[in-house]
Amino acid sequence: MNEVQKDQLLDEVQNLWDNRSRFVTITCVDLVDEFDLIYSFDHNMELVNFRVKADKDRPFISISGIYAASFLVENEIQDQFGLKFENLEPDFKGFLLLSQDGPRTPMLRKVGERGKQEDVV
Amino acid sequence: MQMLATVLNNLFKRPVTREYPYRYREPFRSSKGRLVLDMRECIMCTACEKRCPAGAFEIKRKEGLFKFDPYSCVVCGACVEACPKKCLDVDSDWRKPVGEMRTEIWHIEPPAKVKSPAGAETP
Amino acid sequence: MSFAFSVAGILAAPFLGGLLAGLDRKITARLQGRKGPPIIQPFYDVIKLFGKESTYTNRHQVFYIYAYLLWMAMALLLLLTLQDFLVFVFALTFAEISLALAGFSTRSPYSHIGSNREILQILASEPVLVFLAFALYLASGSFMAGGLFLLGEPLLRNFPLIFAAVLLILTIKMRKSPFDLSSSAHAHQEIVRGVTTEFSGRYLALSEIAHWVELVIILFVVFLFWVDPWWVGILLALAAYLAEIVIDNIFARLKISWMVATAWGWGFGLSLLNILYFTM
Amino acid sequence: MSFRTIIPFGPQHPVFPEPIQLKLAVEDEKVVEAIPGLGYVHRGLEKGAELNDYVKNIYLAERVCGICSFIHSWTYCSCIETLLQVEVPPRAEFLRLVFSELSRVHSHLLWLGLYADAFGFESLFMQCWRVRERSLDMQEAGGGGRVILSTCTIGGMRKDLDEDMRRAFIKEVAEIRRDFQQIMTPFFEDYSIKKRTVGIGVLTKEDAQSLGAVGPVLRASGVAGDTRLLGYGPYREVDFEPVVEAGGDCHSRGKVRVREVLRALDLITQALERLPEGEIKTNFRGKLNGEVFQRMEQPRGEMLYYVKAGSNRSLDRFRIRTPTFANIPPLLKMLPGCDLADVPVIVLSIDPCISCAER
Repeated sequence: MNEVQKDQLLDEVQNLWDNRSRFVTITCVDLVDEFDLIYSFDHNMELVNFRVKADKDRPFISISGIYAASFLVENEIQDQFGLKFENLEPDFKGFLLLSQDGPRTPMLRKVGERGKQEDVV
Repeated sequence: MQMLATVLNNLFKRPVTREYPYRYREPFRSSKGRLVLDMRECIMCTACEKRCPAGAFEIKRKEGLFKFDPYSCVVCGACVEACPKKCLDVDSDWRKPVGEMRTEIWHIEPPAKVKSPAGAETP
Repeated sequence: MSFAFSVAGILAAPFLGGLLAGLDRKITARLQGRKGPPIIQPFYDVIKLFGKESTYTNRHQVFYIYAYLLWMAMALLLLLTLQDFLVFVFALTFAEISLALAGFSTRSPYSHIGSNREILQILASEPVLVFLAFALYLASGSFMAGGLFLLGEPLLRNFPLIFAAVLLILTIKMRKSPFDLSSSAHAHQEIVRGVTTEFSGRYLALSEIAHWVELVIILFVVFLFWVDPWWVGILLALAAYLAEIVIDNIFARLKISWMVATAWGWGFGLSLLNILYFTM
Repeated sequence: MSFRTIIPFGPQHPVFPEPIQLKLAVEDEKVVEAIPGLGYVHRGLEKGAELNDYVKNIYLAERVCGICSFIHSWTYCSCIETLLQVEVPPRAEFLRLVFSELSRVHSHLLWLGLYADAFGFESLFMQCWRVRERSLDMQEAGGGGRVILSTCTIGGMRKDLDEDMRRAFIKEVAEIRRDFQQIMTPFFEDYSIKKRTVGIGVLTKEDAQSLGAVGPVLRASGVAGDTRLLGYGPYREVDFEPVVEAGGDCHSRGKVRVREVLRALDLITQALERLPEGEIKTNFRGKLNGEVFQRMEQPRGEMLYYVKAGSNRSLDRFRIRTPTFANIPPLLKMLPGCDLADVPVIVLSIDPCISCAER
């Protein structure tokens, strides 16, 4: 799987848009120190995947300006992992799936005392 | 208007509604209705507890306590395959409605030495 | 007809309407291949509703629901005593307007849209009844429904097209497919339950009873097309009723604009054509 | 003169018993805007899967959706089989195809019924579900459950079809086809259905692609996008051709699904007739390693699984992109401009399974 730098993401996505690829999804993986965002596109029935690293505390770029359909999954990541997206349209501010009095960022992991990944409760 | 024939046809046929529970329908031979336990052979090996995806078993080997919650059970049959003594079985008859949900509890004298079943890593 | 008969008719109408509604449910079920509820199921439903805690959104709603029932009974009385047919049409319209107002008196958007549609249904269906009154006048020389019994020949013979128009609005009045728009017996609708969304308990039961009375009224109007001998008229009404149930099962629900266009286009067209043909 | 009303459509609504809320801004029964609200039934299955033993996750994956449950377990098992490099016996593969197409038949019949109900055609609704009952009986006879079968497992299947059952299945499929052919004409020809669906909720070919529509929604817009063409499992060995319609409206989406029921019945017959002899399960050893993407075609469209192996029999990340999740943006595109009376028909035309979308 190719790795793409954060500042080349929009160019890469624009290329895919130009050759008429279909947006499939974004998968966020928590690597404890940072996030792995895996973008999936469908180009003539072939799955095109690439990986982008995202810092945990800095906002990330939204691709909803190019692929409008990405707003749902970006909002979902915002809800579950607390990774903010810039220029997200429409932005549910982390309340697409979660309610105001519910838990925050339920999918995050943290390193426990025994050196093993444990889950935030 | 394409429905007219079907609709009139239905009028002169017997209704297809099944009159459950007034008329009992025989279950299919391989229906997964409910889990039946035959505790006579049990050796408290906890294979069922380990395999159960729903957490329906609770076994305390030292105290000789075997608990089974039939209302957590999803009748997947994983425990039946895991059991080395074949004390568990899936019955094709559906679980009957009850007024009170009750956990089934057995007290079993544990065998002196218990050996976990070894073998291939099959689910 | 005698006063006693009319009073008996008014008291019997809800029972007759309820039985007809039960029959409808049974036949509909059989058409769909189901077994269906017992014929007296509508009575069970209404009795159960009377036993419920009675709540209402506001006093206006209660008033309008009673008005719906009373005006419906009034319309039936006018019909049974064979009074002026035009006055009967007005009473019927008042009753339906009351229902729409009961829907408007709440704050629920579903109920508002249902009431909007109810008003459009009235607009679509009442003109045909006015044409029927006119036909009555042409045939017997007066608007009195009693004139039909002296006519010597059934109204259907001279006005078959108006009969067809009345069958068309029968679908609207019975709230069946393709015109089950404002509120239908099947709650699966884009506007939940339409007019009756906010009715509950006793008041829902009352509106249900009023609807049964309406059913009897509308079948009585069909009966008027063949009053002598009377049993032909009753058979005619029952046949029309069965035809409606079958039509309900072979059509999808259509949209409000289509309903108004059909009711005005076909209803007006057929009625006018018939009247022109008769007067020529 | 028009004023704007907000009509809440859901989360509990008689025509649409799915927990999604669409706030419809309506002007004179014309919809001008639709805002979705999700999350009413989020079950955290992805998180739950990370805490579980990977074998137990088969039963978890199966419960993502009650209708298309078999294909979920197949996709999950096939992900794990790739990670463990297990070879699945051909008989098990063919059995998987039979049950996955059977679930497509019952899902589409369920949907056709609900769709008929959305435009107020109760008798057609009842007929569709009557036929569906036969396919559920097949699932119960062959798999043991009406919708959740629990027969798919890592390395193969847990239940075999004996010869009598195989022949009974072929006969039953022919009967379902006969019953279905009697009731399917209205979806193509009935005047009132055409009146309610032709030209309603149009999604152009360009929009369908750029908004990422999947499954019957994509195929009804004239794009032959079907993941079964990738030839996973035994699909490369049977005759298969995707169903495509050009209209892009609700009527086309209905027609695609009606024709897919027939296509699926055809695939079941093919698979049963060519069912290879042999084992139905291979045993396996080894450790999970690496990550894998797997796409399969659900009744509602393309589904994507991502599985990343973790340490100690658990998974680091388990992600499911269900078809409904991908079809919500096209839905929001279709709604503005339609009549309020068309909303149920349009919403149902994507075959929404909100509980699927919120794993």
